[in-house]
Amino acid sequence: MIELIIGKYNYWIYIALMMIGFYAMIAKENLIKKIIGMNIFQTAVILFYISMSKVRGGTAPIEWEHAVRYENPLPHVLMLTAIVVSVSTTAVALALVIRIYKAFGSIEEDKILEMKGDRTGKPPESVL
Amino acid sequence: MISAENLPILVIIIPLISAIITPLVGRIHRSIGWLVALLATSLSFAYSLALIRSVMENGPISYWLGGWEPPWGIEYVVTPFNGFVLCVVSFITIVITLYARKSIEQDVSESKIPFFYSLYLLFFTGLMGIVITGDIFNLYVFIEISALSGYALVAMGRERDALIASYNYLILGTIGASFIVLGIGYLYMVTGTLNMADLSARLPELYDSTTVRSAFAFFMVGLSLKLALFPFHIWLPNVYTHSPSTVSALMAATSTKVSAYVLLRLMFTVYRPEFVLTVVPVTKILLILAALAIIIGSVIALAQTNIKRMLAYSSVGQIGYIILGASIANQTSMTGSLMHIFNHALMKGSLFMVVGAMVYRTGIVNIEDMRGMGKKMPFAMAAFTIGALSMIGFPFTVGFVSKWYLAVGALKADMWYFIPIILLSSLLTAVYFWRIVEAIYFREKSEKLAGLPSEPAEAPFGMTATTLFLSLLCIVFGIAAFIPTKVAAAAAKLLLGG
Amino acid sequence: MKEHIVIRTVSRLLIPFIQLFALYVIAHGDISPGGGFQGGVIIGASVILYVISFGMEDGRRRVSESISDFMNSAGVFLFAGIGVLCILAGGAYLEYTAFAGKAAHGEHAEHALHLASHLGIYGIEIGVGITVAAVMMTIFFETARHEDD
Amino acid sequence: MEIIHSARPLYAMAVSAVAVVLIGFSYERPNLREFWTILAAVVKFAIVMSMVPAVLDGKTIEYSLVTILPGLEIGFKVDPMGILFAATASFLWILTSFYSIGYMRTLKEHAQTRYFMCFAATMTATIGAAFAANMFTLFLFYEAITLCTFPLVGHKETPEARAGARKYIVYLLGTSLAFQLFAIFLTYNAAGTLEFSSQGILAGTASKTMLTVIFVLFIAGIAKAGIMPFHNWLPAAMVAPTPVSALLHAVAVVKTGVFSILRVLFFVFGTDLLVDLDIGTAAAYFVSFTIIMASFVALTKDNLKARLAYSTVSQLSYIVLGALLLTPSSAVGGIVHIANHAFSKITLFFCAGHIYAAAHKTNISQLGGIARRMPWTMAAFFIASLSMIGVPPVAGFVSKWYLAVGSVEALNYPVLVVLLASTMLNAAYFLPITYKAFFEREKEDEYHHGEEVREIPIMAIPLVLTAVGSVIIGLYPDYFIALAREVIR
Amino acid sequence: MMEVIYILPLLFLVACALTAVLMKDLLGATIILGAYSLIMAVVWTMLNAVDVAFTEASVGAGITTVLMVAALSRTVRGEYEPAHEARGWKRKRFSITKVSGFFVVVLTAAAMIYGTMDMPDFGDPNAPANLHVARRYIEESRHETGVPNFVTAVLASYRGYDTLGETTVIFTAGMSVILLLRRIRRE
Repeated sequence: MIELIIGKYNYWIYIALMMIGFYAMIAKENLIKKIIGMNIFQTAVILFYISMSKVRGGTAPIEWEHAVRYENPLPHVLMLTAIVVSVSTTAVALALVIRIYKAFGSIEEDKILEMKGDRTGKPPESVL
Repeated sequence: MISAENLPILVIIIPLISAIITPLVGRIHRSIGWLVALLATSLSFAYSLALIRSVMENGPISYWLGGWEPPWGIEYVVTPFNGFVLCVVSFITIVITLYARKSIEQDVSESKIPFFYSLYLLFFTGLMGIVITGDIFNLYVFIEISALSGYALVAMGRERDALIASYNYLILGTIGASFIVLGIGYLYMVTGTLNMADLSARLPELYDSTTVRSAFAFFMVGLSLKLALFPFHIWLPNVYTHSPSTVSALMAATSTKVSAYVLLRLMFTVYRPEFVLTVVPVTKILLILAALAIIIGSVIALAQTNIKRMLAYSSVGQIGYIILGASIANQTSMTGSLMHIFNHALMKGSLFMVVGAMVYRTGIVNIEDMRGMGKKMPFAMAAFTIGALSMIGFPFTVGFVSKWYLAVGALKADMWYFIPIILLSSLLTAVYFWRIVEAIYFREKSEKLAGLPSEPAEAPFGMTATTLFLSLLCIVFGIAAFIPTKVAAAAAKLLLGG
Repeated sequence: MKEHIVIRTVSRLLIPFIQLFALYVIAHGDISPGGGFQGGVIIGASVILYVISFGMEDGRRRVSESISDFMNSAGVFLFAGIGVLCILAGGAYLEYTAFAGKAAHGEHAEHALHLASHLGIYGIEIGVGITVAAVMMTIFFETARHEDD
Repeated sequence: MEIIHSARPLYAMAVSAVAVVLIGFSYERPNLREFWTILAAVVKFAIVMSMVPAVLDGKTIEYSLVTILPGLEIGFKVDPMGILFAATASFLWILTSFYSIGYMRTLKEHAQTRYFMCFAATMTATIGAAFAANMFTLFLFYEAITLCTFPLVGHKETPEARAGARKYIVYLLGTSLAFQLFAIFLTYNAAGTLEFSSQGILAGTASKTMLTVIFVLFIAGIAKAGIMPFHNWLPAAMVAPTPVSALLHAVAVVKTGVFSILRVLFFVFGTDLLVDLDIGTAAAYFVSFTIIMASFVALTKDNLKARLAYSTVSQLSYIVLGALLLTPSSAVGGIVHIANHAFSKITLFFCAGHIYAAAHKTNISQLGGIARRMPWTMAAFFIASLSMIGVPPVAGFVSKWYLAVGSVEALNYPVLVVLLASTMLNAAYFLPITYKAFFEREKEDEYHHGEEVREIPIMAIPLVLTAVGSVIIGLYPDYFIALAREVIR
Repeated sequence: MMEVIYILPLLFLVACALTAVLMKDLLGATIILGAYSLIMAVVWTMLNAVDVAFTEASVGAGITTVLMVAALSRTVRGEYEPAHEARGWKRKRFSITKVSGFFVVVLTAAAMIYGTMDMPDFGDPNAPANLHVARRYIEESRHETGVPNFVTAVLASYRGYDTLGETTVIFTAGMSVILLLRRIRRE
């Protein structure tokens, strides 16, 4: 049991982080908070991949004459993509939040849901 | 030069490059963006057809990107299974592109139209990339391309509620995608590979590993979110209701289908059929979920007053059909499931296009206001009637073909109890579509309609013609069902490891 | 913020160096950490820094909307185009070694292949850099825009 | 048995399909439009009749149109039973066309183009059902008939019409989707084919329980046959214009229902299997219940069309009963009754429509003395009601005779009692009408406008012809009986 | 000892994440998120993932924070307190979201912990992930592509197509933001 906990402590941390982010994404009412949660969530996944790439006694995956072992380069490559995806999603989400704030005057989900279907508001395009 | 062996990449790269140049060339004249989109989707469809023909004759095609042999590099694989989906997606997209031209002018301001078409093409590229790839991480990348472009497309809806729909779609879509990437990580961790064929070869000895199993659970949850399988469907009704008509049609006809494809691909070709059937009998859970989706989707659809929302809930039910056929997992039901991917794309595509045409001309989205519409827009409503009959599963329409396969498949598997479910949902579908058909033709015009000029007024030619075309295809392929069935049956055989 | 002379001066001094560093990062992606993406982000960040210290209008004067729009597309186009060139040169998509042509089988085969490979990799890194930089600017410009401008 | 491959059944179908298009395009010229209707009706009858000699020679005409999926084929096969039904329906269509024109023009109905288009479309589907070579094709046309007649039932577009039409579609579409389709799935799964065969296709393919389930599902799924408790759509459909009630709800639609049941009984199950299963008798009692109950309900109806509707419900069950008794004579009686009932019932409906068009009367209690103003009509009505009761020499007698003989052959005396009782009931609800029309005095205040009530030739002639027709088949039944014997041979 | 030093930033990460999620002031939460990213970059550097750390530092800590601050400047800064405004059933619904969210999270965490049981130990050089494809990249990439940075070799050559996809994702984001936020040109 102890080995299980010690041997994989990186993984436990990533699970904890991921759950914090996940919780914020589904249970927070504030739209920006959801985005913050989303960032934590996605970074946690990246942490998982990077932990996986770690090799005991390894060095950075750049050719080096003294190197005994290298870290696994593949997860690094994959996670570069994941970071890009993360920032892209964040950007789009923020753009949406700005539009929502203009259209509804709020970024609180429950307040917005109350207003939903109320067609008296200005159409979103016209406020730009 | 550009020879036949490069077909798999051309299918993807032509729309991709078109998407890249659209924002630039689109500025020259407002219809150029559309022309580029049309050209790209047409070429992509032509190449997909060439691919499927070659695959049916000569067997699967593997394309090594960068010239690296898999599993070192990324591989594109074309089999009857994904060739079929490629053709379906690209074909429907051409039709919707033709339709989009006028429709989108109402939803998107003129200076943004090139950007719209760029995202439209990116969405399409993403879907095609998802389908054709044989590498599991590449799959994720393309899922993100289509998802990101999808969010923006949905937000283009006319009402401000579209923004909320898009935002929720984004959050749930990201959760789904993150689960998928997590699953990929788990699989990579225990196998060391990302190539699907390689994974499939290495996984069987690891079936007992908790890592492999929980990876599977993550895939299921992630894809169910993308697929809007009950009870993960919550984002779908809002998205379909508030998107621009073109986008609703496109999404309903293609994106959930592609997600269903991915689910099947993972269940049956990355994991093997024996894993999902015996080792961890997920198909049992999926059967229940599918049955619930079919019934609950239909029941909720019954209660809707907004036509787009009704169609959306009906989609929730129809997705259940696809999953049902796949989970029964015999040759017949699997064929039915694959046929339903195609058939439902035709039916739902045409129905959403009808609604789009109606919104374009009259602005009506409430079922109550559709009374007497048959006199106002006779052609569009004819298309609606055909689509409705097809959804009900009337013989001579595509809807019947898939129901036939699903029912016979269920009987062959000794699961006769799914037939009452299928039939009950047909009945419910009949009720919620028929009340509209009746209102369209046999009731005096609604107040809203009476306020408009009384002479018949169809949507612009491009919209009406494509809508009618698609709905006529519902009949054509209801009769000539043997053409797509041949491919679907080959694909089903492949999936079940035969 | 426009009034802060210190910030303005420091930025004016720093930005060329930041951009130079970015170019270094892009160019040396093959031997050290970094590459097109990181370099692109740094270029984008330098422009953002400029905008923060000199204001949106000034920023837009330096990098106009049409330029950033053009760069958005140009970078990916370069990337995807290199892939197509590989096909035209007789290889698979993004198979850079196709550029080596006949030399791939000659005396200095490995050298030729490495050269072709480097050529392709530089090409795509530059493509990535351009797009990333442009998109970062675009996103910032669009997100930070205020009602009054 | 010799098989001829010919597209003639397809042509017989297609004639009216082409007419649908032509009628649709000539909506601005009523005369041309009606010309197409009549032309199509005549041509269709000619094509159907041209196939009769071959069929009487014991040949079958087959034509396979398209194979949708392996096992799902749209195919046509002309056999005696099919031709009997097709000939009856297509002949009556000619008369109904004239009658319709008179009816629609006299009443200046709206949406006449839609009316004639749907009418022609329904006839296409009816002929398709008559010539269907397999259960799938039959199901297809069965459903198509429901759809094509829906606009006809809801023709008036009033709230009642809509309610009636809704009931119509709910019953017919609902039962066929829920039960018939289910039965077809089960049949296909068990037998591996849906092709009709004179020996039946289900024998020995599944357990007895399963076969019984299939049987019950089929009977419940074919609601067009009007067997209780799925009969309610028929009275509801009486909101349609009378020619529709006449041709469709006395001939095409309901006969497609009983025709489908006969097809299922003889060609899917096969007589031997039914005897084996031993469900014929139970089902026969079940059907007998419909015969008696419907007659009782008919007694209580004052609305003429409603009474005719319940009479139809009752009479349809004769046909099913004949088949279920599983004796040669009863089967002949049942099959012949398809034609006999068609001629008589269409006459009755024609009369009802004529009375409505000419005198604007719908209820029996208003009919006092009307025979003096409309003698031909009421004479035809009298003849047709004799046929319903089963008095010689009118057509109904022939079928009832065979049914009675069959029930004796089957040693099934309760059924005999049912037949006798229903005859009494038929008499009880038909004869008073005639009595009222001929012998009672008309009430003065009935004719409030003081307008002259006269018979309208274009409507009167067809109904006289059908009445005469029913006498002729009553006198010379051999032709139909020969066909019926071919069926069960 | 080394491991303890390493564990500290990990715990700090958790603390930052919790604070960012719980903090009411959105601007503060954003800044803490930036700090979180920066620490994350440090952790990755310690794990020798230099390329990724570099990217995270510039993107996560830099660009994302800037973008969020920019977005906040156009919306509102604080998260409002539902307790003051919502009464009765609305209040209840609010807590239902939290409770059900909590259960979903616990369920997911359970699945993850279950999945972690059979994972190779952290840093195991003989883990399958390091043996199959990755080994070949390390051994052959210099020879095959001539690039000493393995990450670049894989990124640009072996999996160059993924990178095209990645660039496309960025491009898509750019197009999306333009479509969503760009002001309509008045002609």
